[in-house]
Amino acid sequence: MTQRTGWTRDDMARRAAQELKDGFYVNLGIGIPTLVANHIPDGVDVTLQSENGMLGMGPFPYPDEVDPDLINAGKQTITELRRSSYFNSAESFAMIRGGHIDISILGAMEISEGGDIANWMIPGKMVKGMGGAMDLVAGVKRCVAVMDHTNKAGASKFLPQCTLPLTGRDCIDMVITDLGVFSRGEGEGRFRVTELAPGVEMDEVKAKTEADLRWG
Amino acid sequence: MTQRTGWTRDDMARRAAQELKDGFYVNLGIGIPTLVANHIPDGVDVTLQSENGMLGMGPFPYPDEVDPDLINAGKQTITELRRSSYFNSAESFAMIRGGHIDISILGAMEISEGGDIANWMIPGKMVKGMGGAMDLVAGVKRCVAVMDHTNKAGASKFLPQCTLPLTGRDCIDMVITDLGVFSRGEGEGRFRVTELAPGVEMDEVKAKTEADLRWG
Amino acid sequence: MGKVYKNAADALEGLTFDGMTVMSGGFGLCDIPENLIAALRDSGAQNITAISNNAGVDGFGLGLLLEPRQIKKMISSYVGENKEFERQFLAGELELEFNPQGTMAERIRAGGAGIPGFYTKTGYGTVIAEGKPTREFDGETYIMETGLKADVSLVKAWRGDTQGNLQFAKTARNFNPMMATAGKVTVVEVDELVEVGELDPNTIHTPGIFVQRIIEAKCEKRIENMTVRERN
Amino acid sequence: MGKVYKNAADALEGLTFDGMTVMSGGFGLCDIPENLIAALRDSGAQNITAISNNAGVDGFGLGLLLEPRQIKKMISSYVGENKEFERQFLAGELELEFNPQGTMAERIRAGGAGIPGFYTKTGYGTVIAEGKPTREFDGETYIMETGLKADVSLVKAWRGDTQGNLQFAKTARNFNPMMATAGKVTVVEVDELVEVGELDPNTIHTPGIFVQRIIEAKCEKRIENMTVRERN
Repeated sequence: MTQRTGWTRDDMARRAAQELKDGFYVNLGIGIPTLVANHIPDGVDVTLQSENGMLGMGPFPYPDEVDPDLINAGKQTITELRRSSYFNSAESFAMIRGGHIDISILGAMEISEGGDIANWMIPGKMVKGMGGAMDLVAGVKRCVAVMDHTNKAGASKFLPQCTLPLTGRDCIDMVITDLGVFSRGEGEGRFRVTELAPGVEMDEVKAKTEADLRWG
Repeated sequence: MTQRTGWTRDDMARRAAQELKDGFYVNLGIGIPTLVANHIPDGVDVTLQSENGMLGMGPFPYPDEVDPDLINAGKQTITELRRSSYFNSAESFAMIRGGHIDISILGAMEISEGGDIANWMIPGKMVKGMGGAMDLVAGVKRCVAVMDHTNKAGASKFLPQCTLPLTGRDCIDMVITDLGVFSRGEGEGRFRVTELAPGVEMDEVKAKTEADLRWG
Repeated sequence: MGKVYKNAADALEGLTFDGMTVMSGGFGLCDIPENLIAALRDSGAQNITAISNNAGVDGFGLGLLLEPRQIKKMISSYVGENKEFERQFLAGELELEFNPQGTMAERIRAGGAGIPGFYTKTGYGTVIAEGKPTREFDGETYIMETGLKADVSLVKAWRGDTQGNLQFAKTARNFNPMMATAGKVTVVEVDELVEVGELDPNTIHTPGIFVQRIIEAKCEKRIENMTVRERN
Repeated sequence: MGKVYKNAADALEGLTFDGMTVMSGGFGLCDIPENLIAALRDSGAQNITAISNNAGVDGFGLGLLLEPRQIKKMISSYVGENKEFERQFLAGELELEFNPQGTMAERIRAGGAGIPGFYTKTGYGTVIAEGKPTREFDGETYIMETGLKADVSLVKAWRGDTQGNLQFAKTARNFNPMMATAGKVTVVEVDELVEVGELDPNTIHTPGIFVQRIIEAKCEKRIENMTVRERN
């Protein structure tokens, strides 16, 4: 194996954090997206939503601050901030479904060239459920998916069509992988390559991408 | 004019109050139904709902207690009780529509033999609107209508079909008029005469009722 | 990104236009956004569609917008405490769409919650059902109602913090919280503007995510129907 | 007509039966009605349909009902922190209906609010939409979801008064308030039972009208995923 070029998980999280604008209300999925909270640019003040019923999610608690009544959607213990508010799950998803969250950053197993996402089940394996993922991709104003560009076998995860059961159709606006950033604007069908990770050449991206992008 | 027999407005309210059972959550309409609160039997503890967003409506305030933030659905100043709770209009009508209110006592312009009620508009006159009346008759577990048996011209208000635009269809379980009480059970189509007001004979009821009741 | 504005005129700057749809909170005259309504009048916006449970009284509340004929259409559940309203309506100068109060509350909630339609029994068999799709569930017929949204929602709250977290007092809550969720832009006037952290996170009725602009303003708080009992 | 019961077994007396549908509040292990779930297991009711966002863990929460095989079907959004669940599911002994979490929350709210159906974009184009009616609104397709109700709802609250008015703590609110509205009978366990009048009427999350029975009970309050940072 050759030496790895491109972005690490932390780099991808840092790049995703650049999509956050001052004043945004933000929902972060589990995995790499959770790391985004560590990379919010200076001068950008965002409010994190946790879909189990909280706005203004704070950092993990110190050991003596742990409160069993205060967890995030990943069931991790967290803390509150001065700005925090709590609400029930129906209100929380009314917020999500109603388009009030500015951006969702979430992990993906596969993304299609038309912006479909699959990230909740692998047929034949025990399925844990979609949790709030289907609601988030259907409702949030802008959805950014973060994933490795290929699977462990080297096969592209950016595909003409998803092979896994979908989480949502035509809902992803930006894809951030270890190779770069892929975007499409409102009403644009396909993604463009808008950024390459350091040391990554366009040829490598082309070779590792089955999806038909707007390469021009 | 002969001397009036039958029930006064206050008598009708007193009779309606007999329908309240201990522990009931109750919505009272304006007019005669408002008087029901004065006649709740001893030992019967009910909680009054006001559809603008309150459970546990208390009596009118003393002059020095008046609070502009505390009104009932008739926009009258009221007071709170130790048991009171406040909520928004969507929650209030979720309560009503979801069948959580045990009984609604409301005024009527016309009742049909099939349990339809008209109480919100007279064509050709300025119409103020239905307010919460349509929601109440459609949602509350049991609806009791209180009205004069005839209009000022002596014509029956208890009719085969309502002539005025309906507030709700097939939703009234009991009618209390100045002449007596008319009931129908769950699934029964028509009303029976279940009680006559003092001094009222069945013949008078028959003469003043156009609706086809189960007279037997 | 500050949400706090100086006054009502300032808070509506750039938001008003002819043909706009406005939601206005309150029940009767109880905690209506008095100052914002007056500023909307002063903006001169015409042909407004106003969604509000009631239409104010002459010279107060939405009555302020009726006199200069700025309202084209009202969506309400109960009106007519207002002579000018009646005159315009009877003269055919004002469109009026009655909604059952609970249907209206739910339509506004649905609009804010991304629900374009829902079924209710309310109004089945009445004029309200005319022209609306119906569907049977468990042998009973329900009518479909749609979600409502607004270009701007005007909301009155008791206390709010600089992030837009709101609390309402007693029955002054009414339509205000749902309307806050259903406006493309929601502008709030509060009796008391406080610093972030002064409101208990457990007791916030409207989270700040729904609020784009907020002012502190003195309210007249008229009482429509003063009813008292005597001390004996 | 008192709503206060001595203990969990007492509070479920007469409410449990084979084939019943039960809603159970909480998110993960955060403020689930621990004592009521244990009493439901002890009741011996079989073939239960359980509506709950999660299915507990082995030996705790709804896991208690899985081991003696009392659950026939689960309606959930996320499961599988639970080996016995996985075993029964893979062996075809347990039916499982996945709902997107927001759809599930809204279905329960709708059930309690007398709304038999509503439209949502969530799940459109996925397996979740299969067999469900669709409808277009403004050129976009939405799927219809139905309201959910239960024979009994089991709810966990922080504080409750003797009239059943409830307050929830922080993120322990989650599904509990909607479930309280959707049960034919709603039974609540609270950390703290107080006298009527001790809770501020402005800060009640669930009005007592939705609560038929209430107990005070000690909760273990397990933490599923303890995550801390170091003091530096």
